[in-house]
Amino acid sequence: DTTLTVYTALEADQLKAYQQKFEEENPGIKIKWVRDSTGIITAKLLAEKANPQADVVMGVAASSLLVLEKEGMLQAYAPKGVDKLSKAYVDSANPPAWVGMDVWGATICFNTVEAAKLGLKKPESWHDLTRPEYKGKIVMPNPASSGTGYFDVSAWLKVFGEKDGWTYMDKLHDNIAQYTHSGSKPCKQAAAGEFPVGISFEYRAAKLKEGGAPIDLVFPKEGLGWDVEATAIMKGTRNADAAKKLADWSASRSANELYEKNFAIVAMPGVAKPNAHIPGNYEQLLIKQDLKWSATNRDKILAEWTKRYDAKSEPKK
Amino acid sequence: MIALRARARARIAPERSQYAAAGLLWALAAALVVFLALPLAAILGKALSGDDGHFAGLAQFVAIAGGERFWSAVSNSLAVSVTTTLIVLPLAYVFAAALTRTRMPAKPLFRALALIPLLAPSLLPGIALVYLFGNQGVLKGWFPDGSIYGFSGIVIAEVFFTFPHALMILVTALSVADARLYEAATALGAGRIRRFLTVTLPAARYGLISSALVVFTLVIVDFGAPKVIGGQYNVLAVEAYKQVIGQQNFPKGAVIGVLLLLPAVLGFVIDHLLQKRQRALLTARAQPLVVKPNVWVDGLGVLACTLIGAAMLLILGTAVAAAFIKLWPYNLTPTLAHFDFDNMDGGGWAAFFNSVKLALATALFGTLTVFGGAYLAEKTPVAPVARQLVRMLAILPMAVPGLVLGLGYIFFFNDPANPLHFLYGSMTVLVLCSIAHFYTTANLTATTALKQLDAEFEAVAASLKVPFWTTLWRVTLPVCLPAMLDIARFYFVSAMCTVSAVIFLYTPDTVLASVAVLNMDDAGDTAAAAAMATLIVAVSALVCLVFSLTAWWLGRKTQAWRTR
Amino acid sequence: MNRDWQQTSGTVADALRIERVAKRFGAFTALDGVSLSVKKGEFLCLLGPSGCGKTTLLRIIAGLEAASDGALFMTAGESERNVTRLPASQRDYGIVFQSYALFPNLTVAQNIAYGLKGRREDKALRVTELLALIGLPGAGSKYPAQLSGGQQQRIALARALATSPSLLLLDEPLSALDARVREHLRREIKALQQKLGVTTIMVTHDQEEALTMADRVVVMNHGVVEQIGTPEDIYARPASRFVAGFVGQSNWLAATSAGVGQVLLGDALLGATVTPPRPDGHPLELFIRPEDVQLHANWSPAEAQVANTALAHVRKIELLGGFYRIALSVPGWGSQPLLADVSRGEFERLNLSPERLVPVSLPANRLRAFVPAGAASAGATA
Amino acid sequence: MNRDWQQTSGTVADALRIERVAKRFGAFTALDGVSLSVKKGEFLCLLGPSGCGKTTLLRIIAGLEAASDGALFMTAGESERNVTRLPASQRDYGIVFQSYALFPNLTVAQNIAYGLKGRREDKALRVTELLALIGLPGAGSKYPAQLSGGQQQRIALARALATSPSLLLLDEPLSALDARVREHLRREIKALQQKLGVTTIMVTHDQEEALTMADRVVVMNHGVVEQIGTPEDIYARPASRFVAGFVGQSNWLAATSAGVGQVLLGDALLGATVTPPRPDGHPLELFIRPEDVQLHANWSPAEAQVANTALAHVRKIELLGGFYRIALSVPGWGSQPLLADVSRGEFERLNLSPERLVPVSLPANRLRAFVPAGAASAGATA
Ligand SMILES: Nc1ncnc2c1ncn2[C@@H]1O[C@H](COP(=O)(O)OP(=O)(O)OP(=O)(O)O)[C@@H](O)[C@H]1O
Ligand SMILES: Nc1ncnc2c1ncn2[C@@H]1O[C@H](COP(=O)(O)OP(=O)(O)OP(=O)(O)O)[C@@H](O)[C@H]1O
Ligand SMILES: [Mg+2]
Ligand SMILES: [Mg+2]
Repeated sequence: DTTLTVYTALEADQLKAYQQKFEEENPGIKIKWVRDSTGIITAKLLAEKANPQADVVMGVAASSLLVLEKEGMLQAYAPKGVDKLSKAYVDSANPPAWVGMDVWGATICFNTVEAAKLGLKKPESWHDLTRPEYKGKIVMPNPASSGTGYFDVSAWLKVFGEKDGWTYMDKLHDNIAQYTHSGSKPCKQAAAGEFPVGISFEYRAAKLKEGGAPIDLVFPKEGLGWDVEATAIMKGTRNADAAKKLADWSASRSANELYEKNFAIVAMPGVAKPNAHIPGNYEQLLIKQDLKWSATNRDKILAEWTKRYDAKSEPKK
Repeated sequence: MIALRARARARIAPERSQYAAAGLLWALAAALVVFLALPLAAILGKALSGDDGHFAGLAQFVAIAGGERFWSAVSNSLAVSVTTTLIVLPLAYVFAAALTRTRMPAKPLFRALALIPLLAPSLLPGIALVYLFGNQGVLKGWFPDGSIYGFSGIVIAEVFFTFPHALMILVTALSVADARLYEAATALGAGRIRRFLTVTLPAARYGLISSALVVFTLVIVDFGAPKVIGGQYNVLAVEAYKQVIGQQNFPKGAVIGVLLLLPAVLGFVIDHLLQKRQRALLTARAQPLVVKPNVWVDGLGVLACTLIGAAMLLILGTAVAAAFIKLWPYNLTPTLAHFDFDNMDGGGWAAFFNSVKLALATALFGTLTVFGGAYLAEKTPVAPVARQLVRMLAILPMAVPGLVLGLGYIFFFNDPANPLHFLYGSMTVLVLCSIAHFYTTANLTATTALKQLDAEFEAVAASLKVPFWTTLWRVTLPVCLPAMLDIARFYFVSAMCTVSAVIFLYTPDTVLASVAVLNMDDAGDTAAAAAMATLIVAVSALVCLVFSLTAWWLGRKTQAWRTR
Repeated sequence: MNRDWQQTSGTVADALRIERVAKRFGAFTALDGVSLSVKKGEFLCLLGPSGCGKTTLLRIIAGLEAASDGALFMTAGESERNVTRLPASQRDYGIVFQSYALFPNLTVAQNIAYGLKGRREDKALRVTELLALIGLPGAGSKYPAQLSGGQQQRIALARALATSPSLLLLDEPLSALDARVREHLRREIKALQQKLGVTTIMVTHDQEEALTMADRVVVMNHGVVEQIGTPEDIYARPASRFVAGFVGQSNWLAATSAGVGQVLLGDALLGATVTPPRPDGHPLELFIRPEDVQLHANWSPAEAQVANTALAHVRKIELLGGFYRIALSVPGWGSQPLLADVSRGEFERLNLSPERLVPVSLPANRLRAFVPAGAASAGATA
Repeated sequence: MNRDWQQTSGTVADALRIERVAKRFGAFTALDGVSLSVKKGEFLCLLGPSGCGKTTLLRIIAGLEAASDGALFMTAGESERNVTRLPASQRDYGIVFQSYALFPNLTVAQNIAYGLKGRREDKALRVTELLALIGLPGAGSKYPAQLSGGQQQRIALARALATSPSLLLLDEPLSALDARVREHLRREIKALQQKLGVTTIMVTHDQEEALTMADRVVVMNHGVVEQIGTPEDIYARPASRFVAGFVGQSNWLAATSAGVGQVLLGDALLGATVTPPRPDGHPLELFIRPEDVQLHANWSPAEAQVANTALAHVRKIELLGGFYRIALSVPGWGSQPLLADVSRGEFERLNLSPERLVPVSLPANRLRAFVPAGAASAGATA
């Protein structure tokens, strides 16, 4: 038996199904997950550069994988059937360093019950969130640790422009109650009514609404930040064959059918089905985003963000 | 040459049985060096190296000290620690005074209530506070608008977490009282207040200082509570965690670790010096104080203890309740859904069983190591250098916060050049780390028990030509059995609750319940986190019960000689 | 003789009077109706075995413990007042404990000044005075832990004396000290007490201490007073079998009653100074101190005539520092073991050796007979 | 006399020989070249003040501490062997500590059998035998905590004797017990030792204990042996000023040298039995025991002729249990304070009273002169 050490930022409730299906289709290969938030997984991979522990990275933001690629840590490989996937969601190099699985994008979770109590109006745009009535009512993920947080920030910088982006965030920051470690916590907190507004992503939002949480999903009209969850093989893996098998599988149809259960957009066109809580035109709501730009500027942006907002000592009232 | 020969002559040929003892002592000394001293050296080394891993002197310190962010964390940490200390001390003093200086009823019950926090990880009060005072909290009105997140929340959680630690020290301090001093003061015409100021307070002085130091240190290095309830209120311990785990910036984490080591070491040194002086103050001729009943004093004692005990119960009860409520506050139907850990981030049920495994292994091997070490260090004349080394290293963990130890462990064991690198990521290293982390307290218990044995037992055995292990087996172990059970229980509960050291060391295979609490809370699964914390408390409480019963049963079987 | 107990004349007023004081701890009776009075300026010792209630009595006097029954009266100025219910802080006494009980966190000077009231300078003056009195001038700024046991006890004494109390209570003040220091401090305390003339009650279980220090000794046993008297009385004329046995060394010989002033020991009729009124043949125990047993160098006709004389076997000779203890047995007196203490000078004169026969006499004026413990009320059982 | 130290004749072999044993703890010298030998069957006491190194010497003998220098020889059978570096378990001795050190969780029988090897029945037999020997038959199934201190100490003794060691070591075995028990056990241990004939070394700081129990006493001070001798020697013929002062009561009178066998005390020339060879006028200290000071009832012409006699003022009379201690001062001898102990019988005969003048003599054969501590090497300074 081969055991593959796979680093992932996928949510725990997805992992089981993927693992089961893969191991069923590839007997003799076992997966050992190492799961954490996108930022942490990225940092961990970078830290282990000298002595990599992972064989494969799966379900990690493409913007993060691009950072690894720049460090020369990824083993380029074209999985079987990679040509069937949308070009937009696969590394442009040949063979590609990473191959996309699905897309996840920004969503605001808005607790209607609490909003009614507080007399809050449902926001429709990112700019709505800077209104004074939201002061202390918003939670969003910390971009340093959360992939969701990072694509929010990079999207704002892209959509509003560098200067206005930071100005926007300055204003938003005044309304933020907490920056959370993970991307799904803001939505969970919104669902629990702890804070009425949570900036999160669509998969978690839809799940919670399905579970009966009194939230509405808001897709701000300026456009949604997004990222691709992708798979890559680590350079120097001792289980290259098994790793390739996993890369093949992650690009396969059966895998995409599993992704579809959780995401509105998957790498293989035509697999996705409509979701009751996510509008059909979701893909059009996404902004035009250059993942390479996100990756190259990641350090710089995070440093700036941390300097501006993370040092804040008093929680917002 | 002459000096050498003189020293050679000054030796008595060791007995054969003593070679084994010397070997074991050296093995233990080596283990303590490897699992305690070297990791600490590693963290120092890391703090002095640059991002590229080369020696950089104090560059990292300078870099960190330059940031506004760092200084706000420092002042926040100090504010939280000082405030908590100022709140805990009077509360614990009143409680301890009620337990030791009144004749109030139900003392064992109150005592048990007060010790509840020891059974829970420091994350539990944080979670409970969210449910009590958060925006959807039952008592939201007390802290309007989410103000529980941050300073107030951390302080309340830390008060809960540190209360029993302060209490135990103060109870010890207050239970040694010289009745004659009170009588002398009375005979000289001193009233209640003068007696308190001139007799009670001076006698409890060192206890107060000592507990203040302990509370301060515990708070400043704890990151469980601030992580859960701290919101954006950044403190040093969380900062170290973020640097290492969040950004994998080891040198920066190491620097903060080293800085956190300072208050702990300082407190430890002060405490050590004070205890030496205190020993000089306590005469062996003290007459035990017999407290007389007094309706008013006893009534006040009951009132104070009831209030404090109720607060403890409220916090614990909230966490337990949260674990069983479907969707607070919208759907209050009871459910077991939050115990479905396998479908949540954090590690699932495996985490829970890992914790139990860790706790059992720590209790078993920890007790054996600690007791064996204490025995060899106290009762055998061999290997004086090793003995001294063991004694010195044994008090070291007291001054090393778990966070720092954990950091040291990653730096040391994650280094591929280290021949012990294979231990990294294993359960073994978690067990070793837990044993080392709580070594001092356990060792103190063992040493105290051993010191109560007549120092001449070994001499008598030698004169009767009985090897030392026979005496160990027939006399020392049976007599020290209650102390060993105490150590095992302490190790079990501590390993069950610990977060600070192991957070840096666990892997997906070895994820632990306490870490799962943290991760689940991080992911927003607060109810599941409460459920896991509840499980930890339940298991700890159960094990305490089992240990008490075992002690009682063994006591009846093997301690008959204690009764006259 | 300047023996102080000769001061105890009828004209001196009682400083303290204790009337039928009893103390019960639950079902246990620690004191069973104790009455005694202490004269002004007198040094009184409470002597008795461990657990006999000495400390309890002292604590009742101090007001640290409440009497279950009985009353206490103290004389203040001219008038006597009942202090039975007065709290400790309103009685007028100083107390010194075995454990010193100095406040460890206060300096010697602060300790001594603890009970003083008034202006700072007055206190300082008094402290200096007291330190001089106890022979420790200049120790004021030290802490108790820096002093030896004997010095600490002297500080405790100074503290108790600071307020010039009319009564000084001492609870085994010397028993924690080692022999040499104890002996030394014994003299010092006694001298100080005489100098200040303060009425003093001291608890001790050390008979030598009681005999050398006290004007009068109260021997207690099981919560009851067995005898009150001068050291001389207690030693030479014990009132009960218990006192005789508790104080000093003693020989006990089983004998039987044989009329007033006479007892039958073995086959011989002996004269004795005290004989309880019992019918002839009633079992008695003869009491004599080893140093009162007289040995003679030769069996001269003159000695043969001396009453209470017989020939004894020498069984054993032991050197006990200043004197020899000779173990004897007298066939004519039933061969019961008999100890005699002889000084070293006399020992040489007697020229004793083991198993020799030596004439021994029991001076009738030293010989006292007691009724054996068990047979006190029962008839003759022998 | 059946004095046991008379057994120490030349024919008895040495059981233990100690040669120039020294012990240093860092810079501190606890033992400074101690040599002595112990005869087979002898009872030897190490006597000295606290901290003089008694325990250290005993522990070196036991092999519990290593000598820094010197050698130890033990006789096993016929041959003597050097045991200096032998571990404790290979030497042949039993040891009893002040703290008893009984194993609290083992029964009395298990404690005694602890060092025994062999079949269970043999052990049981031996235990029964030993329990009978120490007078505690039937106590075998009790735990130590259920016994009194004295009983526990006897069990410790039985345990030490169980393996029939050739040497018995006792470190202040009685000092934790109270006076009565101590005295009783003293006799018992001595009797047992004589019965078994086991060579015994006992450490004590109690001179009475040493004098009554030992065949020979080793007086130590500051890690050095001051005198080795029979109790009689030590008490009556102390070899040094330290021994004279440490053992028993003593009078010290400042005098000056005045030729062999003579000293000048005040204005009077007195005969003395020992005088250090010093030039006339050299300061000396005269030593005499209070019980050796003789008082006379009348100043008869016969007494006036007796050497070393003068008239003394009686300053104070104290009853010390069995005897009176009289404080005197003799104008003719420089009025230095002089204590005399007189028995109660003699006291009556003398008819003493304070401030009376009474003739006193210092028998020359009891009077010893020592060079004062400071003046030992310096010349005459007076
Ligand atoms: N508070 C108490 N409760 C119950 N019994 C007590 C208490 N105090 C003293 N006793 C008992 O009363 C008896 C007399 O005690 P006390 O202390 O007066 O004895 P003592 O003569 O001073 O003895 P010692 O010489 O040992 O000090 C003892 O049997 C003791 O156990
Ligand atoms: N292990 C040690 N280290 C340093 N000094 C020691 C040690 N053991 C003993 N000493 C010192 O050696 C001296 C002699 O000690 P020892 O115990 O032999 O005295 P002792 O005559 O038995 O006195 P005591 O009557 O108090 O028991 C003391 O001054 C003691 O402090
Ligand atoms: Mg008492
Ligand atoms: Mg000693």
